[in-house]
Amino acid sequence: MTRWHFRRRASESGKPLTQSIDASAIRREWLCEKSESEINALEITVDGLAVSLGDVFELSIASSEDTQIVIEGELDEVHGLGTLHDQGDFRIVGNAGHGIGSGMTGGTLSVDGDAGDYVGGPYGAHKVGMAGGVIKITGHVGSYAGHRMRRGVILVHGNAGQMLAASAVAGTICVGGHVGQYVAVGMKRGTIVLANSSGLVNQADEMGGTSSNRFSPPMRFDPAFLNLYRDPMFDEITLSLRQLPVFRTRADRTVGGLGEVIFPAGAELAIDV
Amino acid sequence: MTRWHFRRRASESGKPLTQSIDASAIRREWLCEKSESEINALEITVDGLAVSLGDVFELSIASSEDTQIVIEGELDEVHGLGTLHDQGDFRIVGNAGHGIGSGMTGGTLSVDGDAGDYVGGPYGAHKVGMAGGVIKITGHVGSYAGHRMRRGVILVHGNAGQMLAASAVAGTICVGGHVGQYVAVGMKRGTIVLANSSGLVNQADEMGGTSSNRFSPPMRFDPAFLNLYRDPMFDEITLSLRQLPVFRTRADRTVGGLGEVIFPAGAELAIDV
Amino acid sequence: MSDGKLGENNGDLLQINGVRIEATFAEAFDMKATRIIITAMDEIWAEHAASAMSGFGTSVIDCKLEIDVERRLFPIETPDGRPGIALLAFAMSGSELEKQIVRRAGQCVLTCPTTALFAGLPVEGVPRDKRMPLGKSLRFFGDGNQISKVIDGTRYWRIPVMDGEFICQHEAPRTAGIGGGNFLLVARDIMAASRAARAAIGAIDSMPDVITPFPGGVTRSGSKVGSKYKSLIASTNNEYCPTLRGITNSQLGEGENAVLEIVLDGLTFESIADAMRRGITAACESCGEHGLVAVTAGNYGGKLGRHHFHLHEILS
Amino acid sequence: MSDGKLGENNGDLLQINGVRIEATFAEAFDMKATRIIITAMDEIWAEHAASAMSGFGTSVIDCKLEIDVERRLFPIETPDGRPGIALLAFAMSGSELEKQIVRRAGQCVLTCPTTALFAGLPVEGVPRDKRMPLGKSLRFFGDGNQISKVIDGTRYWRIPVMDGEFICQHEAPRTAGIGGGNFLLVARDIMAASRAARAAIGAIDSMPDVITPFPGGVTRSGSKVGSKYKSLIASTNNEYCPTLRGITNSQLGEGENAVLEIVLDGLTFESIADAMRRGITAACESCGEHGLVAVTAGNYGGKLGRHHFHLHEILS
Repeated sequence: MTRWHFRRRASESGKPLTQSIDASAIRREWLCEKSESEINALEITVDGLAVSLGDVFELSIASSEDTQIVIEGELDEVHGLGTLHDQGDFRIVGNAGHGIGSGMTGGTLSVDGDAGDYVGGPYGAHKVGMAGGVIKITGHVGSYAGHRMRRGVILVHGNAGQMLAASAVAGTICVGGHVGQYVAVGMKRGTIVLANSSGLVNQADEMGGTSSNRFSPPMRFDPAFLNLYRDPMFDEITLSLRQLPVFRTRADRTVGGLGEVIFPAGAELAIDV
Repeated sequence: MTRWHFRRRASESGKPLTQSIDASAIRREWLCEKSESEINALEITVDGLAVSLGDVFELSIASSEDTQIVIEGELDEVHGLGTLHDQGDFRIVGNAGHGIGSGMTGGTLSVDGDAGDYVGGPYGAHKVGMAGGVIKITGHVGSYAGHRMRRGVILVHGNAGQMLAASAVAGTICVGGHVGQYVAVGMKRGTIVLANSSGLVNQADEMGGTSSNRFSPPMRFDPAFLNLYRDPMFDEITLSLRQLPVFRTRADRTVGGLGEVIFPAGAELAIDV
Repeated sequence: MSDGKLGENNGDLLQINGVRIEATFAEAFDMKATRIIITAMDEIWAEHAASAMSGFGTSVIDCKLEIDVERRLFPIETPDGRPGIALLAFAMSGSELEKQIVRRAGQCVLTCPTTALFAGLPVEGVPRDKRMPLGKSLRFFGDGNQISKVIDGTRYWRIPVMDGEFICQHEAPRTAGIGGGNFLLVARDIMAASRAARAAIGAIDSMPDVITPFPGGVTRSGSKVGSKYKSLIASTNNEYCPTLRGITNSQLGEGENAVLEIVLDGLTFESIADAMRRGITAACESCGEHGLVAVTAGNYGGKLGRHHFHLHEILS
Repeated sequence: MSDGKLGENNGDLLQINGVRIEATFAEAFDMKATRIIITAMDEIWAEHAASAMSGFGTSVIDCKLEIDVERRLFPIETPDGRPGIALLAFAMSGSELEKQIVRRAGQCVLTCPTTALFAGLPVEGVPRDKRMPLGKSLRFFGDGNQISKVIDGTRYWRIPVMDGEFICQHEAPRTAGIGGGNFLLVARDIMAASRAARAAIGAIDSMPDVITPFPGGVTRSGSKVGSKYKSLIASTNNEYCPTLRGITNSQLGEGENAVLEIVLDGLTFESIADAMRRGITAACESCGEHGLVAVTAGNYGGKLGRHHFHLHEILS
């Protein structure tokens, strides 16, 4: 199989690296059928202008045991990486921009760094987000991670921003750090695993108060099914759930949602249980 | 229920006690419906002449927990006792004559002493012998015990004469002592249990020789079903079968019979096995 | 709250060792039942046969038969004086009971080295139409070489097999039985529920005339009648599923996170009531301080089964 | 006669520890097979479920399914890291296998506290028509509240039950299997036959890819095809019934008074051959001096089953 390695050039034609790049065209399925020169000639959008891929990224192709796409370099403003990814490894070394893994259906998308908003969200004007595969992020993610997610797994080692799993219809999202406001808004089905309950505790007013009926009352829960996940990163993130009493709440009840948010008791809560 | 007790009178009208008496008319079913005087008036045959039962036996009737018929006294020449016995105890105290238990169908017939020929045989001109119940004899029996036997059990603590189980079609005969010649002649089905194998060893020429093919070659056999018999007398008689290796032969093979003769190895034989 | 061993019943409030006993009842049904006895050369073969015979016999819904070991028998208690095991079996009809017992005996006892098979209820006096075939059917395996023996009025078959003779009683009586006695153990967590259930089964195990046919005597798949799927006649009992609290109606309160059920079939009302009392008492006494919160029972409002086991009556 | 451990084959004469090995073969048939894995909170619940699941599963004749424990699994070997038990099941057709497994799983695993149910063969790459439903059918018990999870490409169901969630893999692959491998232990008496059979089963028990579905792994009701009774498709194997010597044809000689048979079902020819070798060797080595006389095997002249296990080849 093949390994495509893209290294972002230090500068493109002397311009500064602050441009916004739409890299959603870099797809395994497409790369497979193209020669090196055809790939380099691929037009991508940089700050709204069509630019040849080869001008932005330095490509090297090698044979490999697995299908691999590796993107390296300054990627903060490179958006849409891993869009519609379907099989094999898509590896981002560095902080990625928005919309990574949009409409992804299979394989693994990993980010060695942070990622922006809309991780695993819908592609373009589609109604549903990620439909398969695994996204693994060692750092933090922005808002709307797992937006409209339908299937697959998103692992976030760090924090997640606001609107996590908004309007999700299935799938699993696992966050090791804190989460921002509006978790599970409009969530229909699917699973959010939070290794750290403080994000939810901050939303305590929503958890039984009158301002929101988004969540059902949290109940003790034995998350036995988590044992089926064999990813070492998953194990690492969910360590606290093996050590503390675990609770579950169903969301978003305001839309009749049966999604679930699973989280460990805080230490002070654990004493009571 | 009722207990009929018949004691043979010391003498009948001054005659000596060597007469031959046919006592086959003394039957539970008949006694049940009769008064004491009717019973005493029953005609039985003594030396070919009709005599009233009351002249030969002294009757006493009592109420009892079980149905019981007891016959006591000098009974060596009293024949046909227990004929067609069907339920309850028929108890003979003393040596009985021939044909006891003829055509018996149920209940228990016990002899506290010896019995003559044709124990449990057919009644009158009938083709099949005993069809049920248990006959228990503490002493010896004559020839043709179990003749044409169809069902039931005959236990003989002592020896049995010739032609044991001749033409038997089923049933179980168990003999604690020796057996005479011609065991199982014409036997179709049924079981003979011999606690003492010397009778059969005396017929060794028949057991594999050329003079007779009545028996199949004896084979080691686990007589597990004997454990189902719970009669203490049975246990006592068959003790040797629990202590020695047991063999079985099928008979009478000359008539295609599938009867079985079960016996323990002699001590000298046991060493080899 | 009581520290004592006996339940204290103040009106509707009954507790045993701090465990709340609900003022409700178990509803049970008429079934057909029989007892069979398997004996063997030693306990090991007897256990193998009994285990095969009683497997896949948890519920009549799909097993057709509810069957389990009733108790182990000493040699002196068995018809042939060998080590034995008594099993009780229950079915919805006499004909189904008959069919299943013969089928299972043919596959699990006839096949098992050294075993013999007997009726475990007295045959004498039982009318012919209340007797089910054992050897009466199985004898044909002997292909004409089987031997019948009537001993003390009871017919047995000796069927030639490779290890000698398979001894099998001709018939076994069937009798009236009661199925579906039950109680539910409501606990803080599955660990406590499991411990309480095992204590209950430990107390019931050796009791005569009653079995607990689910795996290990216990079930966790309590069901309600009906389902949103039309082809299903029963589905999960939402009200006792801890994971459905908050989204469907629930009987479970705060801190009631795991429920296990003991289902009992018995030959008599008394045997089931006795077993329920002993089982519940054992569970409460051993786990009242360790997470067992409440004991309740399952019923259908009393309309479907005519046998009602009221917990407060049984335990008073 | 050999004192050595290895068989000495002089033409048609092979002996192991003085035990005659007949120059014959076992004839086995194609079947459909699957492996399932039951896990639980602890070994006890797993054993209860496996025991229920594998009961009444000795022979396809009347059980429809031959099923038994394959081996116990360490937690590290199971999909959810809990103690587990692998079972192998065999049936005459894929559809029968499917039907029986779902039915039994619903009655014996879904019901059993703390258990989970998984496929024991890899699903990936198995075409859809070679997969049988597990959770795919059982999920409906959840009455709409079941939750599906696809993890590493495999679908699981989380079905709400009273002790939490019953976790059940969506599908299990079925594969080709072989049923009816066998060998017969011919002994001086039932004591010796029983001892030899237990030694054989002891050696086979932990072997992968093979089961011995009869009670305790052993049967004594060897059968021949047909019967004098027309409705019976099989009846006792006269030639190996010690009590029929002298009245019907017999394969048993002087001093050969008890025979027990080990029947083996396996996923591969090699697994059955291996198990036969180990089982026979263990029986001969432990009982050659204690009454085991010969080892033989059952076949139908080679015409009915395409898998032939020649004893002399297996043991050479």
